Amino acid sequence: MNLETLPLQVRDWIVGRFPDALQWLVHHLLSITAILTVFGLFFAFTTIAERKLLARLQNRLGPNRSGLPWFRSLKLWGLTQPFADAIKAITKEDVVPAAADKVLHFLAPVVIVAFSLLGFAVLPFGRHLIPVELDAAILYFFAAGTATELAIFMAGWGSRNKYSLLAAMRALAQLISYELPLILSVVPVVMIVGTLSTQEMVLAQGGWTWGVLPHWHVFTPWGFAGFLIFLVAALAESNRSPFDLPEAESEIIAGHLTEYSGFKYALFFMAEYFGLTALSGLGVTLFLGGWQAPCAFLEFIPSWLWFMGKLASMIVFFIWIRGTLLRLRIDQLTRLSWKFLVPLALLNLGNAAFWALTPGWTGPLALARWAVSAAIIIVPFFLLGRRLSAGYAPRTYRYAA
Amino acid sequence: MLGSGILKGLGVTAKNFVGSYHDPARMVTEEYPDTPARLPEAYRNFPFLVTENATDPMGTLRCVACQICEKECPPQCIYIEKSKDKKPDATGKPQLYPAVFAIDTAVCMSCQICVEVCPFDAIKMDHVFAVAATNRFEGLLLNREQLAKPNSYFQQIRPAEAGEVDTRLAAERSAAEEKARAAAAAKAAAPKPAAPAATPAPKPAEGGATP
Amino acid sequence: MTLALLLIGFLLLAAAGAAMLSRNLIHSALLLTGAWAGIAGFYLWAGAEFVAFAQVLVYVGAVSMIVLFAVLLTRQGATTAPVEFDSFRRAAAGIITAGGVMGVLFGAILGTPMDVTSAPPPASITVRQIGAQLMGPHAAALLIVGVLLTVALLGAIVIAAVDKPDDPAP
Amino acid sequence: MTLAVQHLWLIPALPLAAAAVGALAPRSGRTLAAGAAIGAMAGSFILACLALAGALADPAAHQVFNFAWFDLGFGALRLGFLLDPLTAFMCVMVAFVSLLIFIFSTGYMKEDANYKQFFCFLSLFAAAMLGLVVANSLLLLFVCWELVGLASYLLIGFWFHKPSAAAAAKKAFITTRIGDLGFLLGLLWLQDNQGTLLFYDGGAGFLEAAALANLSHLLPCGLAVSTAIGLLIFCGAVGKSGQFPLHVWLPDAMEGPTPVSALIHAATMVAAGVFLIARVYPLMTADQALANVPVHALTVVAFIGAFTALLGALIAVAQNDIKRILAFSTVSQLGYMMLALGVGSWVAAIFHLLTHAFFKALLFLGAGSVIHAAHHEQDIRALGGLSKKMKVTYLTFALGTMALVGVPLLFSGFWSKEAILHAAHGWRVSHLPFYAAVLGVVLTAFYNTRLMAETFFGSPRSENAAHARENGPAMTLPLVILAACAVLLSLVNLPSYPWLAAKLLGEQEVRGHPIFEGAGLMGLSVVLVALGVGLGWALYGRSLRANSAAKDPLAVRAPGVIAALANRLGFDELYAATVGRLNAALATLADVLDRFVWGGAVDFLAALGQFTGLVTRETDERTLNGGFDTTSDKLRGAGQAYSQAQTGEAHGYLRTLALGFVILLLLVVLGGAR
Amino acid sequence: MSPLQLCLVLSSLLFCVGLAGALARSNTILVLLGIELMLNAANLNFIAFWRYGPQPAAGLGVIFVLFAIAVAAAEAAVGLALVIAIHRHRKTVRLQDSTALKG
Repeated sequence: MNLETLPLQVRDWIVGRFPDALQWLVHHLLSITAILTVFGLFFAFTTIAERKLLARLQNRLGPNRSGLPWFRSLKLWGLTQPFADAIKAITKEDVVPAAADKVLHFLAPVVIVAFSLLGFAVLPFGRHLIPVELDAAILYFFAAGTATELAIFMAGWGSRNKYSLLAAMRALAQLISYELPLILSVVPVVMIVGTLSTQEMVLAQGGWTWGVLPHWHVFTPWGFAGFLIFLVAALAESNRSPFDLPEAESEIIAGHLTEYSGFKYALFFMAEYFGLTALSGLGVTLFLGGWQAPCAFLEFIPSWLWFMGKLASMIVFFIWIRGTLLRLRIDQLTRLSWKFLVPLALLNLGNAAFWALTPGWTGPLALARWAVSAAIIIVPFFLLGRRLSAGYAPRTYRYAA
Repeated sequence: MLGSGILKGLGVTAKNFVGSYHDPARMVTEEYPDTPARLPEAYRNFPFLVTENATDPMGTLRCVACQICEKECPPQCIYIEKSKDKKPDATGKPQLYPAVFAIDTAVCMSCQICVEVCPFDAIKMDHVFAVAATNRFEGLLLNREQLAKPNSYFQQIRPAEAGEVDTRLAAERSAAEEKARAAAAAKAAAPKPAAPAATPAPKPAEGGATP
Repeated sequence: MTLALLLIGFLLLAAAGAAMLSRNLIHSALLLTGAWAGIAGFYLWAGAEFVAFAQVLVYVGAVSMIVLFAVLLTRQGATTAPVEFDSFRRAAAGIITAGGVMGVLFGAILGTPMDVTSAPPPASITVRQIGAQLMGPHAAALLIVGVLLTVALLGAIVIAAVDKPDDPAP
Repeated sequence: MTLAVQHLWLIPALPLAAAAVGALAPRSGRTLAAGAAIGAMAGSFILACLALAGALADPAAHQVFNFAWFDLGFGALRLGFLLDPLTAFMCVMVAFVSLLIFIFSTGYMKEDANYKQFFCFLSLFAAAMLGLVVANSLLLLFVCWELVGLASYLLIGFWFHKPSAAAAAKKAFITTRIGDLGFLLGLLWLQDNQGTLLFYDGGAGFLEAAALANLSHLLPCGLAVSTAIGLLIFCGAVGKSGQFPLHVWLPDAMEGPTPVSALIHAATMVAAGVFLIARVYPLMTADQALANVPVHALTVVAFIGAFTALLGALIAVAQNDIKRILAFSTVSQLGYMMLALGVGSWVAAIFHLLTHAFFKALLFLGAGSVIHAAHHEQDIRALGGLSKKMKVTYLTFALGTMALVGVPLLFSGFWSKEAILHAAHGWRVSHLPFYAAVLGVVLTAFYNTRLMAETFFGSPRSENAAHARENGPAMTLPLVILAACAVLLSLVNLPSYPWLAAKLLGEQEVRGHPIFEGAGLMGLSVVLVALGVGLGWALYGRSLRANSAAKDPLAVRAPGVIAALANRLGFDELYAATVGRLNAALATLADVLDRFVWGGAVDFLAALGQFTGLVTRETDERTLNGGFDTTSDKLRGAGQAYSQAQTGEAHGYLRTLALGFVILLLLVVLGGAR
Repeated sequence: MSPLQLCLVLSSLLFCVGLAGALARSNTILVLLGIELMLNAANLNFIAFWRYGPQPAAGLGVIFVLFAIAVAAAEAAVGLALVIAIHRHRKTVRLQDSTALKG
């Protein structure tokens, strides 16, 4: 019984029970089913985790009451909440506005869920667990992600509601603005590793110094900077707080979701979380060493567990951010992208080029390599940051201590 | 430095998170159906009628059916019918009593004006809030029996106000007894008709009790 | 294999034709996005993965966005008014011309004997090869395209920007 | 090739970075610019010391690090860095003196509005100078050479609002350019001849034996090629080091701030000429073996050096500006170094260069201290009595003066000058330079005594001098350090233990001579110094000047001579009268040619054209016009007809395009079928 | 019909759809989109010939399509910017209304 290859053994056993002609189909269907199940459940528990975590971050309790039917005394810390939510969403009335563009109104949630799931196909979940090994996986990932923008536009425009349309325009502007830093933050990794394949990227991050310091990209100056830019851009790409302007319930009701109810709303919700999970998975793959264990002696834990652990911690970090920060204004949002993240990401590209050109700097020169690389990114960070916050910071709080 | 504010904010929320597990003082949530709601004393919702005695609610209503509250009620949700006979009230004086006293709580807006205007401390605001009925017409129309609640309940939900009311009423009662005794003594000394002296305004006594 | 091509081709042409016929500009743009995605499907079918993804990234991700923006920015008030075929003559002339072009193209294609009579095994090109080609023999072209894109970006901004800086954007 | 030579570029790169910081810093970033400059200089100094250690490990070797700058059609243009004892000693000296002068400048320039630019320029200069020193290519050396010239120009004209400063900057720049022209010619000739400008390149450099052998053939005029190239390169050195006849710029360069004078126009840049000749010494000596040539390159060097040494000392006697006296003294001392080079003892020249750098920097900084304290009073006649007010400056200045004069035994100047005299005495070609040098020693002692007496003794002769106070530690500390060096530096090359000479010559062990080997010569020199000092003291020290207007005692005795000397022997006027006139005459000639000869021709052609035009017009109007008018009318009509097709409607164009395509394809297909 | 011919037929059909759209519609944006479709049809040909050509490994067709996509993106950006600018000045997006370049 080998935990590492357990999912493969299970799959092969099932596939073996089918006739040869159908095996390839079953093989792929199994992969799809596994992704749908695992990430469906992951989504479900992300929602409850988000609600509970947000509550705790704000000194509240969070949902803790939904238990099991017929076993009223078992509260299970409210962990069955997502299923209750799902039942509620399915049974709710599906309201379609009379003036809406019916086709687009219906298509939007379908498209968004379908495309947000596509990204999972190229993520290496474990040493042997990658649904599709593509040569140009990173490109595929971003290509698959672009359709969500269209879906949001379809939802906003198809609703025939001015708030929805506003949200759609906001979403377009935001997604276009942040796609650039997102991709630019990934390019350094591509440059250093020299491949677009996700599995090879994870393999390139294998190994440890002295058995404890992993060679993840986040532990290099350019990787750290790239990771931070990636985090910010990923937050914006998945419409998460503090970049959730398209929803912005306090200004434009719920934006493109205003005219959606019931299960369609749930689909949008699901797509948002799928997108977030996929982007987090990509971040883990590119910067946090994918399924690699952080220390040599921890390798006995199966790789897919490491991946899921890192993924979960990324999600927790996103929730933490959501529980802390306020929503930006649209002009602040675009300014942050074009005047700060994009130049910084471009500089980071140069930084990675420097890193790629100086692998021979070893010994004492390694320190110089680190210092130069760090300086390349830290100095512009301060200069750009000063320009960005000119007139805003330091802020004086009149009513708070 | 750019970003230091974000880090500070993350620190605050992280502190909240950790603190929420070991510092009960932080948590403001009450798990309502499991633990009873802790309402502030000044909380008010729907009026009720005060009775002196829990064992005989209808016999010891403070209400004298003066109908001031009925007139003053803005949404006009109070309906009163006076009784034909008289019963002795808290101070022992014979008074009318409400034969019918009904409040439509579907209409009542808990403005407390009835309480303000009542000269007899007979109607007070209640603490109930989880009121539900299956019938939206009769179910929420409360009659005399449903409205009557003993003074002990009033003391329990609003100790401060109830205490005040009780001392005032006790003072009035003792003043009335005093007067009755004096009248009796005077009657004994010089038999005279004593009826007109029976309605002294409660004002001076009230003024003495409030500080 | 051929069946897949026929399917892709049918969907692609249907989407493109519907886009060109649609009276609703937004529908046109969205259908056209579908057609572009179909073209990406054709590239996938032909074994050019990288191009397919690039096609999706560029057309579905970027061009469709600016088309939508342009549509929304160029309508005055009525967002639902359909776009009429304003002149039957123009439409007829256009379709006849297109038909003529199609005729000669078909004649040329079907009349030319092709060397390849049966499909060879699917050709495939790795990303590494494409990278080597781009950075090697085509490096100059790559640089020029980079400059072109930069110039186009700046030009588009300049053209579309509001003339007076204090004038609110439409 | 060791690590040291590979990272030698860091030594000039650090001040260059500091210059960039200074250039980019905001105007208010005074501390930043100064801090960066001083920090970079300290870094360079440490690196230079490391490099020195590396060079001394194997003094005979020329460690090089060459690289291709860019590829040309005929081959790569290569630059490089060189590390040998000469480079290393120069590096250490330049970095150390620069560091001290930078520190001094923080005090001296404190009130200046352009403080930041000053440090930027200084750093730029230091970078260029260090680059010049570490270069292993005549081309790189030339580039840095021009850069130091640029920095010198910028710094002389630092107070550009003073017309005299602007004029002096221009003069310095143009005068040195004349010399550099020769240098450039020599460089091109060398490149043409050798195909390389690298000094050492593992046997392929032009200073190595194989290349030098190529240079011994004779030119039609009888000179050897190496002599010609050497003399052309020497032209550059003449310009940069203020040798006769291009010495005129150096005294005027004193218009710049005093730290600049100390650093550039006393200690380092002007010594670059000497360094250059020492660096290409194998080239200069390549013609020594040839007997049938009219003149050897080094002979020219020796005579020019000796003459300059005497000339500078003579003029210095009659100057009144404290900085100008020191400037002429510098000219004179550089002449000594050239003399030493010329008579074949380049080690003595370098030794004197090093000692001179320290004590002359000390003297200039002392003068700067005096000037700063006396509110920019530079005339020694208006100073006086400062010995009591400025003790540190006085004592250090006195030490520097004694080193310059060559007071026996203790002072570095004595030993280096002694080495030069010794070498000149032993020169077999002629004894004239030796006598000039001896006379120069007397004069040097004389004018220095005058300088000391007038500046420091007696009583203040002006308001400014009376109010002088000692300066702060930023200015006195460098003085003290330099004074210590001026005294102690003699220890590195005592005749009994000539460590420096041994290292420079690449010998592992130091072979000493008895300390009083040339005792006769030494005695003579002691006597001469005593004579000079005595004369000076008799004239100026015994009866101190009463007030600033009093006549100079020497001028009373020999008015004509002193007037001529005070006028610097009329070199400026001579140049104005000859070179300037020539230039003006040529310009006039060009003007005349332009105006009358070429102008007349043009005018004639124009008139011819006009006439032709007249004729054509007449013909045209009468005969041709009718026909053309008709034709053009037709053409216009046709154009209008065609322009109807230009509807401006894109659809139409597109349609036409498609139809054209159809027709074209049909043609091709049908044509192919046919 | 060989697969190559099938591909070519497909691309020429797409080309003609684009051409018909560009000719028949009056909205400038749609005309631009039609032209974009024609461009894509040309790209299909490159890939088809690369796929069935004699030297598929050379990858020239792929490279060419990549460049064509980049150029098309630039063209679309500038073209739509022009449409917006024209709309701002003339309040129309009908192509036949913009005939200022008439001879």
